[in-house]
Amino acid sequence: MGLIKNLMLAAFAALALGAAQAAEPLKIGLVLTLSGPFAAYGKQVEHGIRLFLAKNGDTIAGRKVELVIKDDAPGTAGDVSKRLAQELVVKDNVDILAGFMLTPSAFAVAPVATEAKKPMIVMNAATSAITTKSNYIVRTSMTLPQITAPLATWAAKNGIKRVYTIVADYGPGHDAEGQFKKTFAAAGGEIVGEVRIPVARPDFAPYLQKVKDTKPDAVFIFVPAGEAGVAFMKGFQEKGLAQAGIKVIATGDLLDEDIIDSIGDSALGVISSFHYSEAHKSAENQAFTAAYAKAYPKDRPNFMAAAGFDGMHLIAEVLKKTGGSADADKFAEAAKGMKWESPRGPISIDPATRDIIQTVYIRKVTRVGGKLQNVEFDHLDNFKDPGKQ
Amino acid sequence: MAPVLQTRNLTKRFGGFAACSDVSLSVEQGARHALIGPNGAGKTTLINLLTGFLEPSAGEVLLKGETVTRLGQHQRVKRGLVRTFQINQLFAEMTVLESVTLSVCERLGLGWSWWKPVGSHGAAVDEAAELLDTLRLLDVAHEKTRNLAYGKQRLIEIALALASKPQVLLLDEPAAGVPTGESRELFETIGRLPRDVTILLIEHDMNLVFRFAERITVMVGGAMLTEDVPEAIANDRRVKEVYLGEALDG
Amino acid sequence: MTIVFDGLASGMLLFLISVGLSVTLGLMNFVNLAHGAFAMLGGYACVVFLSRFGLPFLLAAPLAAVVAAIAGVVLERTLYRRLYASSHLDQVLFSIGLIFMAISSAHYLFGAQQQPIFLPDFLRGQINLPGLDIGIYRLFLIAVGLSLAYGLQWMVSKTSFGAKLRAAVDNPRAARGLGINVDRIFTLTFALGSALAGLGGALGIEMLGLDPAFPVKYIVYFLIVVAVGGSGNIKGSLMASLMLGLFDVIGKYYLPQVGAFVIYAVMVVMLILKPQGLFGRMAAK
Amino acid sequence: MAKISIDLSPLQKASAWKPAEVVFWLLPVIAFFLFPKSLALLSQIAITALFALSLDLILGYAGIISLGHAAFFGLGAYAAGLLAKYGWGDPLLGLAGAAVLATAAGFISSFLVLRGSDLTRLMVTLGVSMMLYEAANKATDFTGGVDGLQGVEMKPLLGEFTFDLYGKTAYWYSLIVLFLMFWLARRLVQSPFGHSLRGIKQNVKRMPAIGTPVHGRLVAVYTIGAGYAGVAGALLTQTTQFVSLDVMSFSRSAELLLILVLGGTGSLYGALIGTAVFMAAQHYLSGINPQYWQFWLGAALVLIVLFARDGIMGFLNRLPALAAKKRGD
Repeated sequence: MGLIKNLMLAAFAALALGAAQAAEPLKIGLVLTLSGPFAAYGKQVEHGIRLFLAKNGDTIAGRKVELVIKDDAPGTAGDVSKRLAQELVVKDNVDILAGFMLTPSAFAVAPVATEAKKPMIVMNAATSAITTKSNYIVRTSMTLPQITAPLATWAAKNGIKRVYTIVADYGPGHDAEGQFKKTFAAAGGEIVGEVRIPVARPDFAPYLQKVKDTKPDAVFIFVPAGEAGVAFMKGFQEKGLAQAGIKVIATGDLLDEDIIDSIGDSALGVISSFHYSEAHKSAENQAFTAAYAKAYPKDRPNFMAAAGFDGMHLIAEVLKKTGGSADADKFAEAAKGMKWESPRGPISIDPATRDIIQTVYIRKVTRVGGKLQNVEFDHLDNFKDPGKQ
Repeated sequence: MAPVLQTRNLTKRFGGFAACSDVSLSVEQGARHALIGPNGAGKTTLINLLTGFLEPSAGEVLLKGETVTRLGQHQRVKRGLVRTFQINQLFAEMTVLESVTLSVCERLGLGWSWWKPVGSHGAAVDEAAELLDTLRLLDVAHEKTRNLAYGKQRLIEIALALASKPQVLLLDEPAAGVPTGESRELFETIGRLPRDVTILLIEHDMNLVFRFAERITVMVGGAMLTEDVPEAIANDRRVKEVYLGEALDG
Repeated sequence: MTIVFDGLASGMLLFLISVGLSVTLGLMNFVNLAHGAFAMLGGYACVVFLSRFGLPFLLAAPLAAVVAAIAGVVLERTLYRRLYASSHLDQVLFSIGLIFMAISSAHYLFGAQQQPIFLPDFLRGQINLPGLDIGIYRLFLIAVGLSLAYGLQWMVSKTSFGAKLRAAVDNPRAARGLGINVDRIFTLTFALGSALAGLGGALGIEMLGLDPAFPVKYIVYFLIVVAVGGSGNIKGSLMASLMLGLFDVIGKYYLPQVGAFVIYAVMVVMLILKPQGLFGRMAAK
Repeated sequence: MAKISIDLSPLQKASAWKPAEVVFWLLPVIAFFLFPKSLALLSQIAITALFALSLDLILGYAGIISLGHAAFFGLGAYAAGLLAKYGWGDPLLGLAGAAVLATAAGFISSFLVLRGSDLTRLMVTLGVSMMLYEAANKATDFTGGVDGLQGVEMKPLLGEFTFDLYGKTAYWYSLIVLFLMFWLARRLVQSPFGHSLRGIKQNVKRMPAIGTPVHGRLVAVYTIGAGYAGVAGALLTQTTQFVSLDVMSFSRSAELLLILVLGGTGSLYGALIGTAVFMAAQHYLSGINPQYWQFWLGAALVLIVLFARDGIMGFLNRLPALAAKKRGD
């Protein structure tokens, strides 16, 4: 049994290594989705993390950073994510758990963080309730209500009275639908129809036909970043909804930089709300996008890369504050209220919920220097997740 | 004596083609009854109808005076109506003893028993071994079926049926493909079966048929042509014509 | 009305992608679950032709079919033919293995993201009639689908290739005896099946998208079409595809809550009532 | 009765525990001490092994092809999860509940599945599992949908052992359940009932002719297999305290098929060894190169089908012969 022998050797090697290294490295266990349908998510977050380390050096508060990466493909199997997290804690002795692309993964791992007393940095999963599942969770991505509410307000103010909502049928989708309805109704708008569509393989034609027949002013759409967005925009264009005077308003997932080129020109003019755009104008973002283009010329940075980048930033800053300690209670305490300038703009960690507070931008797809970009034209500063109020 | 196996107007149509039409056959208790006829006469179809392998389009099958037309194959076996196949239907990966024990267990009603291993059902194994002994298969009891010579396999085909303790045994060309010397031996084995087993035999080799059978039914084109004792059949002009016709065709 | 048109169009797309499977499964009795991998290959080939070589779409799509056919021939010659005599289970396992390899290769070569595809202008947009909006690309799909269905039906039933194919399938040994080159017939048929998959994949990008997970995502749909239509029956596949497309689209229009459940239920019920498929070939032997 | 001179011991010995088997079952015990930090993985290997065992019963022994076996795994997982969520957090009770539900589902669906040819079965099992998947997906309030079922809180096992982070309780619990179920399965396949299943697989045409109610036997084994899968699903829920929709997915069914074929169908140990090798390889390979381990998995599968159809068990069984041949040279 060569395999067992190898495993044993590896185990001994790990033990020996652990003993030899006196200056304790900072081990960060990353649970990322790197294969399967959501492989692009893990890729982007990993890019963000590596860019931060490349820029700021791989030593944090005197401790050398070691990344231990686990692929929790398909990303929707909580049991896999949980097992990997358990292994990271028990076997790899990581100090910090980070990553978590999709809601099931974050939900499943939350009890591990609590029990093992490890800080858990959520770098993508966006269901509002995630941070309530463990006191050690800090989020550097976003929540759906946070992104959705400003859009609903903006829409109501800008002549959109009747809206049809389409959301993917899972946690974040429910969050987005609920928040949009609430905020939009409060601002005097009317929801004329709503539909929840499957997360996998949506064919939008029938839903869009129904939208067209209902004749709203706009259709609000939330789908997880990726193929669904492409399919929606194709359908939207093909069905001629724009010609029928129906606008698209969406969370930025629809138009993230990873896929906007696949959508093509039909994306032009679409209004969305989001927390990050490659086209955000700031020195931080210019440095970030330039470094990204250099390191990963085949890809474009998107909000997930930014969340990974900021997640590492958070870890670095917190450890500076705690003097290198990654103790979960100290970590969570130190993270509360932390503020910094991210590529996406100013962000901070809500002391009450450990969730992110950030500026939400209203953007419009425009061609900038040959590339389709989400150009920001309005913003709502320091916006908290309304999903937890 | 009442017939132990009987059919009434048994008919099987495949589309427009009647493979078996209006057959009313009677087999007496303890008979050594042969079913002959040229290729395509419907003999195997008849066996398939008798055993429930096929469902008849019309007509009835009676076993010991009771209708079994609607019963499944395994239920007819339970009532003592057992067959062998023209082409071996064996358990290639089992040993000979395992195969026969399987059949014995099924007859003893142990088929659903799931707790004790087969080897611990002593009575069943003993009975299987005994049967192998009578068929002179004991020396290959632990060989895998697929490793055996064809002649031996043909014997296992019969052993599997005998393990069900048939009251009526339907043998579908038991000697098919077996070399002459061995087929004689095979028929001697069949001949030694006790008289309380009624035998209905399909066979092409007329020498074997006339040596073995006490009564012969001739089928042609899916229907019964005639039925009589061997001597009468041998002299029947119509039977000669049928076989002559076949000989000319072939 | 529009909804019916859309249903027919998405059914036709389903037909385009599945008919190749109907050919390999029905005519060659090979359960090639990796059918979607050939479709994916066609899709990627089409994207490469379009974006790297700048070929027009109407040329790129048939070329994609050729690429898939060549891949089909190579794989048939080297691997598939070893399994013609194997059990269905072995064929299933083998083709699942191929799927995995195809997915990883696509991932390696093209990355995980969706591939963009841009149709020429004359295939975009809509014709608006009172009460009926006709998507031009959908109309195009219906036209292609119908002509393919007609062409295939004609080829199988009227040409000498078709006759030889049917002979080779029903009784390879006898066909060999008649001097038919059975091996070559099978290779050609497999190439045909792969080409159809490739074409379907190329034409399907617009509506189904294209990423490495493609072969798994739609596998169930291909199988449904073949199962309901009756394998090896081109007309059956067409009817089944159209029916499923209609059911699916109309179901989503009126009962979005129920989702994909309808399709699976239809399939199971169909299979139970008619195990041979709606238009199954009568047992030929 | 005449005494027959035949050695019946080969048949009787077949059911005795062999030394190699004892050694085999000592391995997981040794593994506990050798890899105390990999218990989470080891428990999931034990659970998946039980799941593979359930498929082996129906596919390996009775020859029923299924592409939707995850349906029962998923039912068991949700049953255990929901029981625990609504206050019946006792693990053994959950296990029993899951077993009952999955068994019942297996019994009912067997009548749909056991019709028709292999291909039809393939499609119907797939269809039934996809329907269940969709149902679980849509019943968000009940199952949590794609987000997974949360709030599964397990009581300590036997009121004594809590499920700890290191996975000690989880490991022993999974392992013991696996062993007991294996032991049962072992008895089952060696009994006359088990032999009749092998008979059905080897020659389905003959079985009715020796008096076997084939359909009844298949219904029985399909039902049992479903129950086994349900227990495996329940174990997964209880040891991870979470249910994701993925438990019912097509990929889980397909992966299981791979595992079983890798190990070798129709031998209980094949299912166990296949699982261990597959999951260890998955762990190891995806550790080296997470994106592309699938490629090698696919390649391995193609090679197995082409050249080593009887899997690892077949190879092990051929070893003595190969060794003898070598010595002979």
